[in-house]
Amino acid sequence: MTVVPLPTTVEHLGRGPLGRDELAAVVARDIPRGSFVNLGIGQPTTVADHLPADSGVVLHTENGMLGMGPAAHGDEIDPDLVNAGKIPVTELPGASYFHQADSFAMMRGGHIDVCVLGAFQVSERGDLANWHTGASDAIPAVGGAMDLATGAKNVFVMMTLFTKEGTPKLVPRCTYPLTGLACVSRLYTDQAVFRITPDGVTVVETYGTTVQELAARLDVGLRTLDDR
Amino acid sequence: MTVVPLPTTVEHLGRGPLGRDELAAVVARDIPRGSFVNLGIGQPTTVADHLPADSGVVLHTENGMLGMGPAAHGDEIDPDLVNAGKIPVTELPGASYFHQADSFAMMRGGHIDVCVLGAFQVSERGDLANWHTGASDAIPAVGGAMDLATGAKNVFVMMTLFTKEGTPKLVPRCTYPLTGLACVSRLYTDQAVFRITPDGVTVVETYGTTVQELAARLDVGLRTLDDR
Amino acid sequence: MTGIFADPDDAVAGISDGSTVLIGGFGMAGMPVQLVDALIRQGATDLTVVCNNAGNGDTGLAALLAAGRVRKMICSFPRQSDSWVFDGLYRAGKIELEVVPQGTLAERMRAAGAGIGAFYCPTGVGTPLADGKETRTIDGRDYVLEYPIKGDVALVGAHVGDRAGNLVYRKTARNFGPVMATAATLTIAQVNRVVEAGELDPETVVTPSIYVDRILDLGTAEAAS
Amino acid sequence: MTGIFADPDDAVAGISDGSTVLIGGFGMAGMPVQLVDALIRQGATDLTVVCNNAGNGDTGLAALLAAGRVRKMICSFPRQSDSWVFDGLYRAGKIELEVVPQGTLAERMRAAGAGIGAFYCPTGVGTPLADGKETRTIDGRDYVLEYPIKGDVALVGAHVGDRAGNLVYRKTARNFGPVMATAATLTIAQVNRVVEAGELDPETVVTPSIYVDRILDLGTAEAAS
Repeated sequence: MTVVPLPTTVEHLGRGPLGRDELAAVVARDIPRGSFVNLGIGQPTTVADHLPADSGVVLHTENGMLGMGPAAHGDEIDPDLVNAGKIPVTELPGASYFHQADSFAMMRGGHIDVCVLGAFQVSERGDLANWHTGASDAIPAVGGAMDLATGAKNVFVMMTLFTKEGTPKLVPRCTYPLTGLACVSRLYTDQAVFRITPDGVTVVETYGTTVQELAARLDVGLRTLDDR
Repeated sequence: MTVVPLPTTVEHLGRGPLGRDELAAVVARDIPRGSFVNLGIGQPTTVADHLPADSGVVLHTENGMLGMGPAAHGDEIDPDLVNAGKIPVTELPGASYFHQADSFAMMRGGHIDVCVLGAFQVSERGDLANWHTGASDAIPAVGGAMDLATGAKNVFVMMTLFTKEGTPKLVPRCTYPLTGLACVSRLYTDQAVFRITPDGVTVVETYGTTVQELAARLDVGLRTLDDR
Repeated sequence: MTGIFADPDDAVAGISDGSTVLIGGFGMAGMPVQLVDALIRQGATDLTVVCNNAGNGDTGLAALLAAGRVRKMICSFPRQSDSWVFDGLYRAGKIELEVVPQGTLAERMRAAGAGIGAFYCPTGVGTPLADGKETRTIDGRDYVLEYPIKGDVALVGAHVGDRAGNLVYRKTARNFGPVMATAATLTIAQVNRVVEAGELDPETVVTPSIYVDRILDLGTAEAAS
Repeated sequence: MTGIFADPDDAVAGISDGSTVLIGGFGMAGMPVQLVDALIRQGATDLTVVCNNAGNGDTGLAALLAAGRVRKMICSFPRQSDSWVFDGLYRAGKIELEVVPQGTLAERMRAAGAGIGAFYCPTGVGTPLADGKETRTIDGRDYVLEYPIKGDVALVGAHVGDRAGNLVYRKTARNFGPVMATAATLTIAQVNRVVEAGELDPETVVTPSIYVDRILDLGTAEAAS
């Protein structure tokens, strides 16, 4: 997969942060044509609504299908055809079904071009925490999160940049239990889009804020495309 | 699989050793009804001709099929449907096809009840040598022999008891390169049928010879069913 | 040879206390509901259950849990909006839980069925789920050593079976069924319909007959009731 | 996205010297003859070829060997009645050979496709083929540690492909194709016929489109000639 880099970091000012729908559209924009893509449960699922009809993107759902179509409605609903969130979905031409060992072999073997996940925290080196809050009374449940984080060629995360309390979710080190090490390559948030490499965090775009303002609020070194 | 033991060792005298066809019939007799069976290339293949029509035995061929039928003739010949010896075969009702990793998972995972193999040598503890003569100029070729020897629940070997030169092929220790360790449970030869366990070798039947005569010719301790 | 049963209670006969039971399904898709209900009536207890989820609502696996028959759950995603039965048992300390990443869960069962002794898996490296596990770096990448999960019994929900024992599934209800069928000593499948041997196209069989010991024919059961 | 080709030479374009090439087929069943012939014309050399056998007669893989393009063969059963080309090269010390048990060969390629770093395999323990390999006893049974075999290219013979890239096979010609397709960076399949996406039943697809980069449509090629 080739992502064409922007020439320079863009600050979208004179507007607020991205809405949830706008954020999904920005993620969709960055998914190369013809990619095989897994969209995580919840907000990442909405990315599908923003893929152009001729994108050629093929959706994988880890419960055993390639070529997943949109959510099913009315008569289309079939209890035997659900996505990873157990929501009834549909089947597109060229689809295929396979069992769980084959489905995760596909994932673990590095055949999925992009997966899009939600997160509690992402670290500056791309560590991901998205499966467990660490609360002592929480019932642990991981599902396919670790397999997705470890297996996809590119892991995109979408989340708000700060908690409701204003605490940054892009952090020097995750304090929540980890899902995967150094696995996130792109971070899409309401306030900015980041690229994460072994060299650190680069701001690609901001929305309703500036790189300088973000640098003041985050405990993470930020670079811009212009620094290169 | 349950093999009903004979009560006592039987010496079939007043006759010669088993012919090749008779030997195949003796092996077929000992394959329990409804077993899943893999018959090795060459002589073991002929065991199929001696299974009763209502045996319920299902034949596995490691190149990717369960429910293999007899050799194909005339118009039945299909180059896409061959057995492990690359001989055109037929398909029986209830057959299925699968790829090589699945086929050997079936074997390695202990799902095949019986496989029947030829051998250069079998040791008194059930070691098998059947893939390589050890000759320095021989081109090594193992195929599925080691997988079969290691994976099947019961490994039956059929061979002549002596080489043309009269050298025993049931030996204290194999001198030929090994195929598998302690894997042979039943040894069917022209002169006798043996059971091999960690306790040693038991003669079940002889053909045209006596246990005493065999004991004199073999360098292996022999017990009879009567010793129990 | 595969036995064909019309009565769910006959189909689950003989399951012992203390068994490890692999139960198919992802949520309700592919869940062998009739077999699980029969297992409740059958009475085996002190079970270890391997299932992607830990029961939904108050029926099926949730009812088995509520009946106190399960000592330990091995699953990837116990917590769901309707997993209150499991949640209550877990918080009360009345059930053990081993959480395994979903792909590793599937691969560990595949390994059991395929005679693999253990395998190095990249999933979970550096996370709490790898705590205490052996690790190794191979070709510059880190892996965790994972061991097979073998079942005494597998309960699988399929779509159509034939009298030889072959199974096909329907859409994403396929999920764990084919893997679990390979990984258990006794595999019991429930199907919507049984056809004669030869009626399933051999190219399309997903679970070959060798893996299937008993088939519960729900078609027959429904026709009889 | 899968490219559909009518010309075998276009289908194999870009294969580099020194590549590891996985070639499907068990004897001639499933052997991608047209792709191998095109690879000979294409000219890549210093190849490592992974194939169950080491060529039959004087065509296909045997012709590739005869042309001196193969540095090393990895296979389970090189020696056949009609493997004289390989036999001659081997006895002349002009080709390396790694013999791998057939099931281990398949499993090592599956491991490459499935992201498994290595696996403990019971096959070959105590035999010359395990010489020098790491071993381990697990639950009382001995295993040999086996590593993945990854291909730069896989050449696979299938039956029908669709425009999305899905493949189905025919009878025992399926053999190594589905495994090799998962294990290579570039997978090229030849098929007897290409159909539109949606014409293959999604339940019956054996190799999902994600594994197939290029399809050579022999139907088109024949119609055009």
